[in-house]
Amino acid sequence: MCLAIPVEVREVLPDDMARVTLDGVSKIISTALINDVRPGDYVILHVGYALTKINPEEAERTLALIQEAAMGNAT
Amino acid sequence: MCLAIPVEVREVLPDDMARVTLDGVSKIISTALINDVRPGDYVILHVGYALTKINPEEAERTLALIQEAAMGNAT
Amino acid sequence: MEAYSRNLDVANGHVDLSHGAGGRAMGQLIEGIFHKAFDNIWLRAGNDQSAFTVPGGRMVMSTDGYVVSPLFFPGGNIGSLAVHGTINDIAMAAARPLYLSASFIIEEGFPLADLERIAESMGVASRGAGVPIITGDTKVVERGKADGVFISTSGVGVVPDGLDLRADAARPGDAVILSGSIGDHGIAVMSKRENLEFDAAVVSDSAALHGLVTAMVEAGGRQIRLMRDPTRGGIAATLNEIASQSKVGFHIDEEAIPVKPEVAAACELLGVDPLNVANEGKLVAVAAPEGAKAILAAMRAHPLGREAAVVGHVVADDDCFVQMATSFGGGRIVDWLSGEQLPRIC
Amino acid sequence: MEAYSRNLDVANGHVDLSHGAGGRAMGQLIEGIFHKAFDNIWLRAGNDQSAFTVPGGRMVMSTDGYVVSPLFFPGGNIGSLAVHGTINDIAMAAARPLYLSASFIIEEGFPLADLERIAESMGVASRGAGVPIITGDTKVVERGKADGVFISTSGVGVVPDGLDLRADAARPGDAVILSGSIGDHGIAVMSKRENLEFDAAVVSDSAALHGLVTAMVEAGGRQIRLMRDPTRGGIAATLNEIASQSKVGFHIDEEAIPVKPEVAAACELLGVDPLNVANEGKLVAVAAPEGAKAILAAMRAHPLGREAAVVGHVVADDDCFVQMATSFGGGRIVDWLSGEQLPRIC
Amino acid sequence: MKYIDEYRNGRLARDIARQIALTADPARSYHFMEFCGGHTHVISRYGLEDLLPDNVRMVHGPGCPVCVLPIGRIGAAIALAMRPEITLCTYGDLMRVRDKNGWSLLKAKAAGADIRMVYSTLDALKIAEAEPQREVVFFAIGFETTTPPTALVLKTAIAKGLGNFSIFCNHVLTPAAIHSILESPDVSKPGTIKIDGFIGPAHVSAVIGTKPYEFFAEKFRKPVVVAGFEPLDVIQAVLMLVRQINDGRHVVENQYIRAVTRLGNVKAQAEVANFFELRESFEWRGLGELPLSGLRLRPRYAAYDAENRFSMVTVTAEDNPACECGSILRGVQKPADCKLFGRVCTPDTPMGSCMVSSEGACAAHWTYGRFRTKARQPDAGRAVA
Amino acid sequence: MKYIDEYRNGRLARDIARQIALTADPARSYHFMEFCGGHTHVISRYGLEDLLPDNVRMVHGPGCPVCVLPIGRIGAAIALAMRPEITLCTYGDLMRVRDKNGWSLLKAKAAGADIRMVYSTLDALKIAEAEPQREVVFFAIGFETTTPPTALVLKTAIAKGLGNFSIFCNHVLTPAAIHSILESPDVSKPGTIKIDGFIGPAHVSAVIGTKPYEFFAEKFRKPVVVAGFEPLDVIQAVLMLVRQINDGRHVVENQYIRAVTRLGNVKAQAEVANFFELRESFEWRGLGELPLSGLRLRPRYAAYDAENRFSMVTVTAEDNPACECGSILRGVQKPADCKLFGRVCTPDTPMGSCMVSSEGACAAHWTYGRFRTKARQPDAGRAVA
Ligand code: SF4
Ligand code: SF4
Ligand SMILES: [Mg+2]
Ligand SMILES: [Mg+2]
Ligand SMILES: [Mg+2]
Ligand SMILES: [Mg+2]
Ligand SMILES: [Mg+2]
Ligand SMILES: [Mg+2]
Ligand SMILES: [Mg+2]
Ligand SMILES: [Mg+2]
Ligand SMILES: [Mg+2]
Ligand SMILES: [Mg+2]
Repeated sequence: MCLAIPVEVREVLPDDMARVTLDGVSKIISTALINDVRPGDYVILHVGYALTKINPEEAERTLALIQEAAMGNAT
Repeated sequence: MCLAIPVEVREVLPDDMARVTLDGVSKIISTALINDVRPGDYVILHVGYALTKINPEEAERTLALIQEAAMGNAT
Repeated sequence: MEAYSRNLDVANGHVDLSHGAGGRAMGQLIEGIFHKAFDNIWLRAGNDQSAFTVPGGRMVMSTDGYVVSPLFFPGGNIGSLAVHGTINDIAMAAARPLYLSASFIIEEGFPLADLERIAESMGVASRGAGVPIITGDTKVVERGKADGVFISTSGVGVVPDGLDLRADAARPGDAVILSGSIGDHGIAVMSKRENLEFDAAVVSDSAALHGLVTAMVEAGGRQIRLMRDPTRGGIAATLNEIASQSKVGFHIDEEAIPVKPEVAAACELLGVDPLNVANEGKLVAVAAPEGAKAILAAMRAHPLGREAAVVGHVVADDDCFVQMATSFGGGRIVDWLSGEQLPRIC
Repeated sequence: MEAYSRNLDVANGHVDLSHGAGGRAMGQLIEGIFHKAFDNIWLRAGNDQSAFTVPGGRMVMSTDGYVVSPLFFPGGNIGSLAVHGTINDIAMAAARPLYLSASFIIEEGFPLADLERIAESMGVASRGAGVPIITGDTKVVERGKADGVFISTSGVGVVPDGLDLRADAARPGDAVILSGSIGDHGIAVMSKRENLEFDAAVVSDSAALHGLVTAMVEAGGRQIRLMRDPTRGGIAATLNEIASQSKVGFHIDEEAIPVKPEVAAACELLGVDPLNVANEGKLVAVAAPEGAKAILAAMRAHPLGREAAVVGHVVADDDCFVQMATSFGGGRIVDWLSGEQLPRIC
Repeated sequence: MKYIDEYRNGRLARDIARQIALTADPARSYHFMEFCGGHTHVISRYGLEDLLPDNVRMVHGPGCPVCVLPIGRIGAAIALAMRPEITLCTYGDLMRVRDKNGWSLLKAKAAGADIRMVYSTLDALKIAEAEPQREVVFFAIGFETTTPPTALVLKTAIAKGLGNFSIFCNHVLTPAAIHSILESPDVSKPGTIKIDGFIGPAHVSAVIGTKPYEFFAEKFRKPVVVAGFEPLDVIQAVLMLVRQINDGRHVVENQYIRAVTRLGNVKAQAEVANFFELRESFEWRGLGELPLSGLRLRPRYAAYDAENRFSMVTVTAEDNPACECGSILRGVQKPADCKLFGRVCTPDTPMGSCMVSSEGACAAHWTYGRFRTKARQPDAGRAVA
Repeated sequence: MKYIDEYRNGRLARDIARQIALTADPARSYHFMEFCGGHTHVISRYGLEDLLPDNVRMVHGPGCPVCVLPIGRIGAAIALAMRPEITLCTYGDLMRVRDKNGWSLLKAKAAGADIRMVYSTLDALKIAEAEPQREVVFFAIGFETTTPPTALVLKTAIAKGLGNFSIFCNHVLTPAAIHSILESPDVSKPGTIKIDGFIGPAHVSAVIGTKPYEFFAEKFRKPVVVAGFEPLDVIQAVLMLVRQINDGRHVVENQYIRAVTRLGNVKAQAEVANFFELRESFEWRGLGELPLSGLRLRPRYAAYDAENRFSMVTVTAEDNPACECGSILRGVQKPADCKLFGRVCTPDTPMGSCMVSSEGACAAHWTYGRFRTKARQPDAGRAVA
C-alpha cells in the first residue's frame, strides 16, 4: 500500500506548495503536512503531499547497518 | 423564402399534432394554427406547422386554368 | 495455467477503457467480436500486419473514415458502409479489390451488442464482396470524446493490365453514365437523424460496386475514362470535381437521372436537391462515346446497374460548368453545395 | 470563372462543419493543409485512391488508429506517431514499407494551426522515412464528438523473398533482442497529461524502424523468427503475446533491459513498471541463436539500435510464462498489465 | 406528390411560355419583380428565364429573410451565442451568414458557442425544457409565414412557465418592403428599369391573405399576382401579369387559389397580434431602414425578449461599398452587373445580402444561372435541351 | 535516484540473505507477516522469496486498502456515482474493483457515471471549484498514510465554503488490523501456521510513528520491525526479525530510521484528529468486522460526509464461499491453496479481496510468482539467474 517515494525539494512555493524533483522529473506538491521545508530537503511524497522529511544522517546510518549486516556483523 | 409544401394528413394526434405524409414520407407536425383538421386533408407545411388547408376544388380549377392558358385561352 | 477471463457480456455489456488498454480485456474484445465476425486466416495469424501474395503490376490503395450518425440506418450501418465505401473507392480505379483493413475508435460506454452487430455487418459485407478484412486496430476513448464508434477502412486492389483511369481523362464528347437512382443513402440516413425525424420507406443503396465495375471493364474497359462514386456532396459534387480536374464542362439531362419517388418526396420536405445527396452504391462513369453503348448494356445486365443511364456528356468549357437541361427545357448550373446546413426554412 | 475562396486563416481559424461537407471548403482544407504538407504526385492526381506499381510477391498491409492525448508531446505529436507507428507495423514483418494512407477525423473547433502542425510533422516523418502518404480522407464531426483529431493510417509494404515472419515462430533456445531503452514514449506522453502533470526531460522515442530492420535482415534475415514493436502495454504485453502465440515461455534478464534514468524516475513517481510502458521506436526480435550475434552487431551499428541487447531467451513452457531474473537474483513473472488505471495510490 | 407534380409539367410550361410570347406586345418590354426568394429559386432552378420571351424579364426581389437580415443583428446573435450560459437555437439557413468581421454562427459554433440547428420552434422549446440550467434563445427570422410558429412557441413557453426560454425577434413584413421598393427614388428615376408588376408569395398570403397588397396595387398602379412556388404557378402568374398590363389593369390577382384567400389565416394572424407589435422602423440589409417593416415582442412579454433580457447590442455595419444589392433588390441592376460578383463575392464568401442564401438574387444567379452571363460572350457552352 | 537506488543493490541483498540463512536456526522455521501490500509487492517484484532460506517464509498480510474495502461499499459508491448530479473522484486503484453484481467503477463510468480519476485530493477540490453545479464526492480510501491528505482537503473545502464537495470516507487503521489477526482463533489454533513476527509499513509509521505497535508487540510477544519499501529495507528487516526471535526478544524496532520516528508526524495526526473519529467497528473485506478499525467524519462535519449527505446505503455482500482470503490474510493458507486461484480468480476477474489490487497476496502471486507453484511440479520452467 501507499505508494510513496523520496523526492528532493527544489523550490518552496506559496500556499504550502513546493517543486520537487526525482532524477530530473519534477512535480508540484503540497507541503502542508510538514514544517520548515527548505530547498535541498528530501521528503517522502504520497498522493501529492509530503508526509515527512528524510533524515540524511539516519539514511547514512541505515546504509552502514546494511553493509554490516551483509558482512555478517550483528546490528 | 418560406419552404413550404402540401402534405396529406393521415392521423390527427392529441395536442394539436398530426401525422402527415408526402409520397410515403411521414412526419409529425403541429396543426395548432388551423382548425378542423381531418385525415385526408392536405395542408401546407412550414417549419413543422400546418399553415393552411388546400382547397381541392380550387386546386382542380387552377389546373384547368393552366391547361386553358397553355392552349391560348384567356383566363 | 491459462488466464481465465469472464465471457464478454455482449448482451448487456459496454465497452470500457480496459478494452483499449492493450491487456487481456482488449484481446478478448478483439477475439470475441471482430475475429469472430470477420473470421479469416489472416486475422487468426495474430500479427500486427497481414501478408498476402500479389502477381505484380499496378495496384491501388484507398482509405476512408466513417462517422455516420446515426450508426444504424435503413439498409445498413456504419460497418457495412465502411466495407462497401472503401471497396468502391478501389473499384473506381477499375481495380479488383483484394483486402481491407479496419481501424476502430470506440467511445467508452458503447454497447457491446451494437459493436457486435456492426462487426457482423462488416463480416457479411466483406464475405459478400469476397474482400476479407485482414488486419485491424482497436482504440477506446473516454466518454464524450467520440460518437459511439468511428471506423476507418483501407483497401488495396489490383488494376487489370492496360487500364489507367485518371481524374483528368474526361474529353469533350464523352458520355456520362450513372448506374442508378440517386439520393437513397443520404435520405435513409437523414430520415433517422434526431433533429430531422421523418419516416420514409427509403433504404440506403450501400453496396459494393466492384462486380458491376468488372462487368463494365469486360464490356469496354479501354473506353472507360474514369469513374467516381458520388458519395458526400452527391453527383453534383462528383461532376464538378471531375469537371475541374479534367478541365471540361458537362451537359446533363435532368430527366435522365433516376430519383425514387420517396427520395424526391423527402428532398421536397427537407428542401434539398437530390443531386447534392449522398449515394453509397452508385457510380458515375465517363466513357468514350464509342464505348458507351456496350458499357451501358453491361451495366443494365448487372443487378446494381439495372437503372443505369447515359445522363449527359462532356463538353469543352473553360469555366468547367456542369450545366443541366431541366425537365422544363430550361438550363441551370449544377453547383457544389455550399456546405448545406439542415434543417432550413427557406 | 473560377470560384473565389477566402484563404484559409490558418493562424486563427478553426475547423468547422463545412470543412467536412464535401464542398469547396473541404477541398480548400485538404489542399491547403494536407496536400501542401504531404506534397507528392499521388495526392496531386486527386483520385479517390492512388495507384502504384509493385514487383509481385509477398506484401503486407497494416493499420492503426491514433488517439493519443495530449496531441502534442515531447518528441512528436499524433501526426509523426501515426506515420512511424504504421511504418513500424509493416517493418515488423521484415517488409519494406512502400506507401501510407491517412484518414482524419477532426472535431469541430480544432485550431487550423494545430492541424497544420500535425500535417507538417506527418510530411516530415513520411519524407524522412521515404514512405509517402498517397491517399487520405477527412471527416469533421461536431464539437464534443471527438477529441481534437484522430488519425488512422494504413500502410503496405513488400516482403523480401524468402522471409516469412510469423507470430508462432519462436522456438526454445531463440534469443530475444531488444533494440533500445524502454518506456520513453509512454512517459513522455504521460508527463503532459492533465491529471498527472509532471515535468520530465523525457522525449518520445517515436521513430520509423524500417531502416533498422533492413540492417537486421541484411545481417541475418533468415535467422529472424519474428519481430514486434512493443507499443501499448509495453514489452510485457509484447512478450506475453508472443509467448502465447508461439506456445513458449521466455526467460528475461532484468539487468539487460536499458531504462533511462528519467524514465525510471517517472515510473517510480507514478508507480508503474517500465515493462508496461509504451514505446514507439523500439522493437523486440526473436532470433535463432546462431544468428543473434550478427543481428545484434548490425543493430548496434544503426543509430536506432545503438543500445540493442540480448535480453533473454525462449524456453519451452506450456504455461507460456514470461519469467524475469531480477537484478536481485530472484525470479518473477512479467505479466500483462490488467488495464492499469492511473493515477494510483498503492 | 399530389399538388406538386402536376404543377411541374414541362410541356405545359413551354406551352404557356409560348402563349406569353404571343400575348406580350413585341413593341414593349415587361419587367416583373418576384418579391420572394422562393420564386427566384424556382425561376433559376427550372431555368424559367430561358422559356420567357426576351421582352419579358424577371427582377429578383428582396424576399429572403436570411438575405435581408442586417449583419449587425448576426453579429449580435454571435456575441450572444458566445456567452457561456446561452444555447442559441436557429434555423440552418443562418449558420453561414457572416457578420462584419467575417464570423458566422458556423464559426462561432466551431469556436465553442453552443448553437443548435432546429427544424421547428418546438425543437427549441424541447431543448429549453430538457436543459433548465441553460438560457435557450430562439433566433427568430422570417416573413409573415414564419412568424405564427414563433408566436405559438412563445404561447406554449408562457403556459409552461419556462423561465429559461427567450426569443431574438427578427420577423419582418412583406408588404412594407414592396411598398418601400416602389417608393424608392431609384425605381422611379427615369432611365432605370421600371417594375411593371409583382409576383407575390403564396406562402406569406396563406397567412395574411391577398388583401394587404390591394392598397399599393391601387396607389402605385401596379398589378400584383399572388402565386405558388411550383414552376407552372410562376409561369401562369407571369401570363396573368402580362395580360393585366396589356389590359391596363392593376389589381391583385390570386393565382394560388388552392390555399390562399383574400383574408388569409385569421387564427394565425390573431396569435401573431397577441404577441408581437410593429417596430417603428427596422433595417433591411440591402434596403436600409424601412418604416413599420418589422415586429418585436409586445412589452408585456419583455422577459421573453432576448434583446431586452440580455441587453443585446446591435452595431450597424455596412456592406462592401461596391456591393450593388440595393440596386439589384430594387430591380435597377442585375447580379452580373456587380463588379464583385463571382470574383470576391460567391456563396462561399458572400459580400452582400443577395449572395447570402441560395434564394438571394446573386446566389441564385451564381448557383444556377451564371452560364448565362457567360453565354453572351462568344464560344461559351450552353446546356442542351 | 537518491534514497532509492542505494537500497536496491542485488549483491548486498544476496549477502544479507546469506547472513539470514546463517543466522536462522535450521531446526526451526520462521514465519513473518509483512502486513503491507507494498511489502508484498516488493517481495514479489524482486523475487525476494527466492533469496530467503526455505525455513524463513513470508506471509502476506491484509495491508492493501483497496483489497480490504468491502464490496458493499464499492456497490454504494457505484450507486452514488450513477446519480446524475454526482461527480465521483477516485484514485485509479479503485476503478476495477467489482461489486457483488460484477460491476466496477470502470463499468459504471462506461455506462455513463461521471467518475474522474485523481492523483491527489487537491485535484478533487479543483473539480468542485470549477464545476459548482456538480456534487463532487471524493471516494477516500487508505491507511494512516493517506488519511492526512483527506483531512487537509476537507479543511480547505470548509475554508473556501465549498458547498458541493463531500467525502465518502473509507479510511482504516493499521494497528487495529494487526491486532485482530493476532487475536483470530485461526492463528492461535494448533496445527496452523503461526506468525512469528511482523514487518510494519514505514509509510504508515511516517505518520503514526512506531509507538502504536508497542502495545501488542508486548501483549502478544511478537517482534515488529517497521521497514521501508526498498528490497534491502525488507531483507534487512527480515534479518532483524530473525535475530529478535533467536534472541527471544519481542520489541518494536525501526528499520526506517531515515524517515520514521517513535512519535511520527504530529502535525498530520492533529489534522486527522480534528476531522475524523473512530468508528465502533468497520468491515474489512476478507477479515470481517473489526472493532475500532476505521474512521469517519466527526458529526460536526456531517454536511461534508457523503454517507450522510446522500443517505448512502451499504449492503453487505459475501465473497465466493470458496475464497480463502480470510485464511490467507491471517497467514493460514497460501494463494495457490485456494481452489479458485488462477482458474476463475485472476486479476482480470477477482473473486476475493486478495486478487483485487496488484498488492493483494493472490494478485502478487499471480502477477509475479505463479511460476513457483508450477515449479514444484516436474518439468516446469524456472527463471535463470
Ligand atoms: S455579387 Fe455580392 S457584392 Fe455584388 S451585389 Fe451581389 S451580393 Fe452584393
Ligand atoms: S485466489 Fe481469489 S478466491 Fe482464492 S483466496 Fe485469492 S482472492 Fe480469494
Ligand atoms: Mg477513399
Ligand atoms: Mg469514398
Ligand atoms: Mg494496432
Ligand atoms: Mg457522445
Ligand atoms: Mg469515392
Ligand atoms: Mg497495426
Ligand atoms: Mg502498431
Ligand atoms: Mg474519402
Ligand atoms: Mg472534446
Ligand atoms: Mg505493433
